Amino acid sequence: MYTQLKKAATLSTVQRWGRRIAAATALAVFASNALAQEATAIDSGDTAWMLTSMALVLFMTIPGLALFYGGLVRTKNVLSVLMQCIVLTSLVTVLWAVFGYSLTFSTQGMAEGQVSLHSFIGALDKVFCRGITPDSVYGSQTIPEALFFCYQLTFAIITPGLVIGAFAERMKFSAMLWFLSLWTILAYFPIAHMVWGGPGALLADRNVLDFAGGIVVHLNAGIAALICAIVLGKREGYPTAPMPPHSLTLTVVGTGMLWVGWFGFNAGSAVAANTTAAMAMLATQLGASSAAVTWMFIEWRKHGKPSVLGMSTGAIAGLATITPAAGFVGPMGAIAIGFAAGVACFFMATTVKRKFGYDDSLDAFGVHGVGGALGVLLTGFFASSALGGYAPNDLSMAAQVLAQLKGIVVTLLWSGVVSYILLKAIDATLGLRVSKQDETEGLDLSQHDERGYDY
Amino acid sequence: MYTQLKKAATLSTVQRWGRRIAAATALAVFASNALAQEATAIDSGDTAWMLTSMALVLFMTIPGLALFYGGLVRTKNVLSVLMQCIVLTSLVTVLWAVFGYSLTFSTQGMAEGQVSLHSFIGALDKVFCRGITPDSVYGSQTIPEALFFCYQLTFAIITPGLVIGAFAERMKFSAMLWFLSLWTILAYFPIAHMVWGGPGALLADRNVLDFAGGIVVHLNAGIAALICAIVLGKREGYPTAPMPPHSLTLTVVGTGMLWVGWFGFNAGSAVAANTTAAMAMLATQLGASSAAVTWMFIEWRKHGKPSVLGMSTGAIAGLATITPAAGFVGPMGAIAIGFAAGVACFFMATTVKRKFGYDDSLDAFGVHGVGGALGVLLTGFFASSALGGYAPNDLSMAAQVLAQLKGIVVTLLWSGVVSYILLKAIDATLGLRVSKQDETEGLDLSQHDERGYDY
Amino acid sequence: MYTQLKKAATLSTVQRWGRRIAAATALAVFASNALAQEATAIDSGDTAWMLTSMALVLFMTIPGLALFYGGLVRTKNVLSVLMQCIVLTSLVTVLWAVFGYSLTFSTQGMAEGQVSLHSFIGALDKVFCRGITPDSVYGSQTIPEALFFCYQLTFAIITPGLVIGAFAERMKFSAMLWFLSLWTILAYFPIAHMVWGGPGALLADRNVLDFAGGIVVHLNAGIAALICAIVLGKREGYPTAPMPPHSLTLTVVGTGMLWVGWFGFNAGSAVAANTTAAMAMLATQLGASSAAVTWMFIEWRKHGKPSVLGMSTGAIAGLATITPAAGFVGPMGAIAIGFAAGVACFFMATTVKRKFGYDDSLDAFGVHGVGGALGVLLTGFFASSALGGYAPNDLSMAAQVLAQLKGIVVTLLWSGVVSYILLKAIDATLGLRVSKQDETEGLDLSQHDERGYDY
Amino acid sequence: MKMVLAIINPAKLQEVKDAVVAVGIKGISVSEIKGYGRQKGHKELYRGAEYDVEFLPKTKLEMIVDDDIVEGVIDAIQKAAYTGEIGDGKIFVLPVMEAVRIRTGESGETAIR
Amino acid sequence: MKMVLAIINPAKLQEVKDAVVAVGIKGISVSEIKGYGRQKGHKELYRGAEYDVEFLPKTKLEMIVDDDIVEGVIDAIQKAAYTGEIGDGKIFVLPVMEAVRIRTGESGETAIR
Amino acid sequence: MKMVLAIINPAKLQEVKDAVVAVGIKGISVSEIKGYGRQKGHKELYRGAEYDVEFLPKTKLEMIVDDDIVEGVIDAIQKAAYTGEIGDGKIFVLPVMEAVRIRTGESGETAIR
Ligand SMILES: Nc1ncnc2c1ncn2[C@@H]1O[C@H](COP(=O)(O)OP(=O)(O)O)[C@@H](O)[C@H]1O
Ligand SMILES: Nc1ncnc2c1ncn2[C@@H]1O[C@H](COP(=O)(O)OP(=O)(O)O)[C@@H](O)[C@H]1O
Ligand SMILES: Nc1ncnc2c1ncn2[C@@H]1O[C@H](COP(=O)(O)OP(=O)(O)O)[C@@H](O)[C@H]1O
Repeated sequence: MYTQLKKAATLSTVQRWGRRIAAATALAVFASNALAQEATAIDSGDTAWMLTSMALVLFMTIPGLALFYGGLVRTKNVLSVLMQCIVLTSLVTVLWAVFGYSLTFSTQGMAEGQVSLHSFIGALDKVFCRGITPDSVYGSQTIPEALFFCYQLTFAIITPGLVIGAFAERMKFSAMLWFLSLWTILAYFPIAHMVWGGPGALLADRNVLDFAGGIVVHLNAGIAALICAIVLGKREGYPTAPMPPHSLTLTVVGTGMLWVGWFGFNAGSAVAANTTAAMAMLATQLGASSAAVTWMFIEWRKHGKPSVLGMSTGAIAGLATITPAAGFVGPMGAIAIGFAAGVACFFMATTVKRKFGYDDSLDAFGVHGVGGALGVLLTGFFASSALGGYAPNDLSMAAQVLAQLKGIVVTLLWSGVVSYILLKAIDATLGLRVSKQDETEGLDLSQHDERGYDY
Repeated sequence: MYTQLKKAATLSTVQRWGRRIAAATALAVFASNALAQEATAIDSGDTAWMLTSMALVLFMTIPGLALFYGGLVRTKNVLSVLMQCIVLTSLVTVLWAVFGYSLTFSTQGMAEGQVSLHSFIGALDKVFCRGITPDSVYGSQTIPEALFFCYQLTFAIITPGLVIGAFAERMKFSAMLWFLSLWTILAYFPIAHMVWGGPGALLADRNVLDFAGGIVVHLNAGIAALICAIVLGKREGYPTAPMPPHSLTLTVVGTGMLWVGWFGFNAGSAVAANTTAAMAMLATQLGASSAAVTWMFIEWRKHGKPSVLGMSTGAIAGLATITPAAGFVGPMGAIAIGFAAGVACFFMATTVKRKFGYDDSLDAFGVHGVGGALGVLLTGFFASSALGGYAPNDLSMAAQVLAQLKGIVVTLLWSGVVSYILLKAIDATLGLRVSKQDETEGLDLSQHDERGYDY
Repeated sequence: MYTQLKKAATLSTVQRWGRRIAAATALAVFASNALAQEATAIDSGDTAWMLTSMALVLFMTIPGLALFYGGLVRTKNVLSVLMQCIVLTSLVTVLWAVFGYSLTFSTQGMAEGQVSLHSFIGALDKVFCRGITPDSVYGSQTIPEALFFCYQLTFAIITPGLVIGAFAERMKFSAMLWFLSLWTILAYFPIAHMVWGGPGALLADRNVLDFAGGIVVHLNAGIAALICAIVLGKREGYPTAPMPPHSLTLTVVGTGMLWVGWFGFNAGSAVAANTTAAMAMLATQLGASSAAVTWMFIEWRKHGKPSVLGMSTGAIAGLATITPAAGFVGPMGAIAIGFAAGVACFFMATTVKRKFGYDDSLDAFGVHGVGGALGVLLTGFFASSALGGYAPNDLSMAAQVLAQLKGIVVTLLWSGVVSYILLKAIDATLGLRVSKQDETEGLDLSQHDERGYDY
Repeated sequence: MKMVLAIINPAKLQEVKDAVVAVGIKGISVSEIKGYGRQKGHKELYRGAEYDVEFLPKTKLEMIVDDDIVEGVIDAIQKAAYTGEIGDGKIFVLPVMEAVRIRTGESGETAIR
Repeated sequence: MKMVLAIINPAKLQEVKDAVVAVGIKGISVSEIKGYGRQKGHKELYRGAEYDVEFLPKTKLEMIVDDDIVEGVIDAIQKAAYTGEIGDGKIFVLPVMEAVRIRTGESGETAIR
Repeated sequence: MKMVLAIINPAKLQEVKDAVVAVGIKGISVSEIKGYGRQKGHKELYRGAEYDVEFLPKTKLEMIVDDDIVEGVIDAIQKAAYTGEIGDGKIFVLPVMEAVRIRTGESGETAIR
């Protein structure tokens, strides 16, 4: 859901006038939001695509991410990963309904250019879904507010889900639940508000471009993952004891589901079934493919054989990196971004992680942290019309890249600090890690009294 | 497809006039159906969403339900469950095309308030898909009749699918095929007609509200499941011999697919991409999440550890219970219904089943029967505007609850009796259960000469 | 994407005038394509359905086909099949963006009735996605060109994917990559252009009807599969050594995903959310179901027990056979086509293959080759209004069947010869098969240094 | 000391375990095996490819026991595993020269008491 | 009675079974094992994490036979399992003191005839 | 020749293998088993159905060794597999009468050197 909410005049026959005028009117309409909200009509086509996108993005978490991460851990921990994905889906939904939606998307007391409390976090005028009725349309968009609520909810679900990869196989279920709930409240809601809160939001006012969540989802989760990996420390026996994935088949199936669901993630962020959605789909497919192919050929030359896990990870890295740029870049820009993702994330996940020695078990930081940051930065370059981009604001390439850097730094600091404090606090009270025995027996039995398989 | 077929005037700008007038005009237009059917235009957005919903609901059966149930049975029976889901998908499609659609949705010879044969079952004017051409629009809706045919078909497929859970691991394939085909004809078609047949249908005329199939699908299948569990008797060695799920991983993947597909089931029942669909999606997500969270916390306190199977079952119970209420209740009503589902189905599946001793192997009655009935009842309460609901008819809460009770009782009797008679008849002719040896060897080998895995 | 691109006047209230006039105007508008392209408006509903269809068809390859084929091979080769599906998804995307789309759908220098180079292959005016901008609409359709690009890409991805089944478990990864890339360029692009290239394309001008890819995808891949099976020769130990599927569960899950995704494949080929899409969905569901039921009953009688693999294969055969006819035939025609598919493909895959002795490991030719050809032929019969069909051109049944035969023969020759030459060339340079040791050790380890499972 | 090696039907594991524990067995090692014997195998059919599977799933128990309770253990197993159908399985006895408990280093009979 | 314990390549199971049945074996117990020996293992690579896998899949056959056909059985296995590559496997013979057929209670040589 | 049969915790396989190779073992056969013993099992709960699982995953090693290094091997295993917790496992020694290397037909001690 990119920065300036834009009303695409889909039915007008004269489109080549270009999008500048459309962007200007959107601002006007939006600004008047506080006043009497003139109910624009629901567009059944836009609503149909957004209903589908909501289902596609939820599909990315259950069972997409659950399978991707589930296949990578050992047999004795598969259920712990699946459980984390389902409990997040349910718990974040409740948090979102009670106050999450309000904190993220309330626009009360916000005015463009003015920094106030509400530049960081939304007001509480929409708690308990107040104002979400069959007649409420979302802002200047053409979809019901209830649908926008559900669509954005699926973003709030998958972001903590991505963090799971960093502390897999060794974190207490209770500690995980406390950490990820509080992290969602103190890191996800504020950063999502700052980037997507519209005029008056801290990063939105500073022209940060994040079409579908490069900052809000991937960088945000990636930095939290790094902090988790460091604070929790290594798994027993890492890196000497062999810990191969218990089922690469599941991981590849998860990759397929994430890839297909990602069209709802990126093309859905156009909040309409229009050409922006089509261009975002195109960029997503090209970005993912070029990253996967790049990773494969690098690995083929360096190691001698291309690997399935490598190609899958490359595809996910490409998807994460193209996310902030999806609706703003042209096809060739997308291929370039994908290539960069393939190279950067390959070295990140294979060599850098080993050198530094931290145990980011399933490479959540290596893929989503690095991929997200790289994508956000490259968006600054490839969104400019000079490189075939379609940036909605008229900044020079340098100014845009600078704005992107601001977004990256603010997120690294905010999410990093929040994660560190929460982890230390929970460690002091509950204790983060399971006992050595429980870790050896496996989290499935020690945390849930269940086994994944009984063939 | 809720009771009174409603034509949402999507493109009108003045929506706040409220839906009363829309409901009135729909009746008028619909009543004139028998006369010259004034072809309303197809709306491409509504058609897009209903095309997607059809795919989503079929996805719930193959491979969603197949995985959910398949993971719960033992390794030697996994293929028998998968086979039952595929054979139902194919066979019910043929039955539906030959006469099923006509028996369920023909409106010939029906008039509001008049009880006739056609209050119970439709006429035969649409057998062999007669009248389904590229130009035929469904009633006053905005989608092609061919699409409505396919969408409703997917409901007729999953309903017998849910019954499979009750007699898993011990029923002859031939007996299962005969029972579920005849049951679909003698129980599903009539009850679907009585609830969704429009004016002149028995339960529709008595103001029974069932937005997406609480009665027609879940209660209907649930009571049949209970009768099956009792008539077929227990599995060899139940409950002493350990029969843990052979792959909880598959069950959780199935849960994810059912949850995502359920948006096509509930939000698709608005038969349009409008605000009703959006509100139904919101209620579905909130209902499922609050039920899953409720089940988890109850289990955590009672047993000491939250379980993955528990949370997954809680989510499915929530989805089944919110189904009849999806388009009629507000967000907070949905959370309340989900909470009730979590509590009721938890005790049903864990303690009540043990106390009574019947072997409803995969808890089809415990989850869908009890959940369905509870949801239908609660719809009477939470649909009223007093509790933030959007009921399309203007009954007092008491009158509506009474109507709901009528619906429940009629379904329990009709489906229960039909199931009992069919089971006894088939037992007398074919024999319901496989031999003791075949059951020990497993249905995959004894019924299909195949093994699920050969690692 | 059937032969004559048709602009369905969706919003007109007077539809019963019939489609002849619509077909005529489409031709006129289309013919003027070369001239100034009068930008028709994007329809949000059509765009929504095509965005969804793109995701559904990609879902058919990853993870649908990967699971279907993956489950059928032995444990030591599961990852090689998954890898082939992912590498094709990525590589074909890059080929498509660089020149594939242009070679297939460029209409430069083409005029109806004139045979020129461009009757066989498109010009290079759209290489590197030139002309694909947020404003470019696809021809006379109502969807953005970027979306048409992505949708057709998914067809170019799954076609080589189907060929994998023929040489599974014994082909070098490098040889496979060279063969399928070159085959996509030299066989898929030309044949897709000849059938779907619009006026001036060789087979389009000869009235060949192929609604969603019976020729372009299934026959094309099927004949290539046969040639591969013969040129590569049998697997070590075939047919004496037992090679049961390593996980039929995965295969059935893949069948479900292929079946659900196929609605995007067939109903998406209407390139709009209109009644044609609805009729195509109806025909697809009826065709698949009648084929699956037919296969089951034949096997039940011949062998004594119905098999899960049999029913799944029957469903896929039905889907492949209905593909060319989907938008042109009525419901009863679809059931007939499905019945024919069930019979033909049953005997093809079970007895004919054994008699001829070639090792088409996963029956790619038996199901897609035979099914495709049969479907294309039967389309000639059942598309005519005499048998309740809706053929867009006004040929007599005999003339149409003759046209279909032309399409089949051209494809058999073109794809067969291209496959043979490529295989022989690659065999001479790289060598097609892995060594005997590598084949015994399994492709997962020998080609990728990975194992599918580590339970 | 002797090793009692029993091959039984998988469904009988629970019963046999209870029976041998009742006669004094302290430890058992169980493994899933595939058995070939008088018991006929079964046919499997995959899309025209028919296989006769001659190896059937069985369960193997290995128990190192004191000499004095060997006969009691054999008898207990024989009774518990009996169904009267072909394929009930076999019991074998092999000599064991030494036993050591890793945790304590104890050896000989005490290692298995 | 003797227990012939053979460790062979999994691909050779069918051939070895036919060979020993031909020389009079009535029952075999087969289990999937992982073998370490002279045969070199293989490398596996998972996203930068490289493992040397030294245990290779092998198949273990256990057959209790009459003393008089032990040599014949060993010879049959050796010929059937032979490929000439390192890792073809080993055959061991252990003494068996008693045998009982659970179905009939027969013991001694008759239990395995 | 003797067969050293060791039952250890799965996590200890790598250490035990290195230890025995160090004292001259040339080949090992490893199999995954389920062990019952003094070590308490665990509870499993599936939607109200509670099971006490008494068989725990263990790893069984079988090594045929020359008589002269048997004591060394037992000692090496005992040290490497030791954790001090109940369930560390057992080591047993059985007599082996013959050994044959399939690849070369060598028999006796040379077959396992
Ligand atoms: N001589 C033997 N050596 C090893 N295992 C044997 C032997 N005979 C039988 N078995 C095992 O015992 C199982 C049952 O034996 P079988 O001959 O089928 O029935 P029964 O023991 O009732 O005669 C076989 O599946 C096989 O695993
Ligand atoms: N001393 C031994 N004790 C038990 N099993 C052994 C022994 N030596 C070899 N094996 C088994 O035999 C298999 C093959 O032995 P290996 O030394 O690799 O080749 P070869 O037998 O041709 O010399 C090994 O994988 C292992 O399972
Ligand atoms: N008498 C026995 N025969 C065969 N295996 C045994 C015997 N006793 C113990 N085991 C195996 O050793 C494992 C550990 O033994 P256990 O009694 O639990 O602990 P400890 O060896 O420390 O006393 C058991 O799980 C079982 O697999």
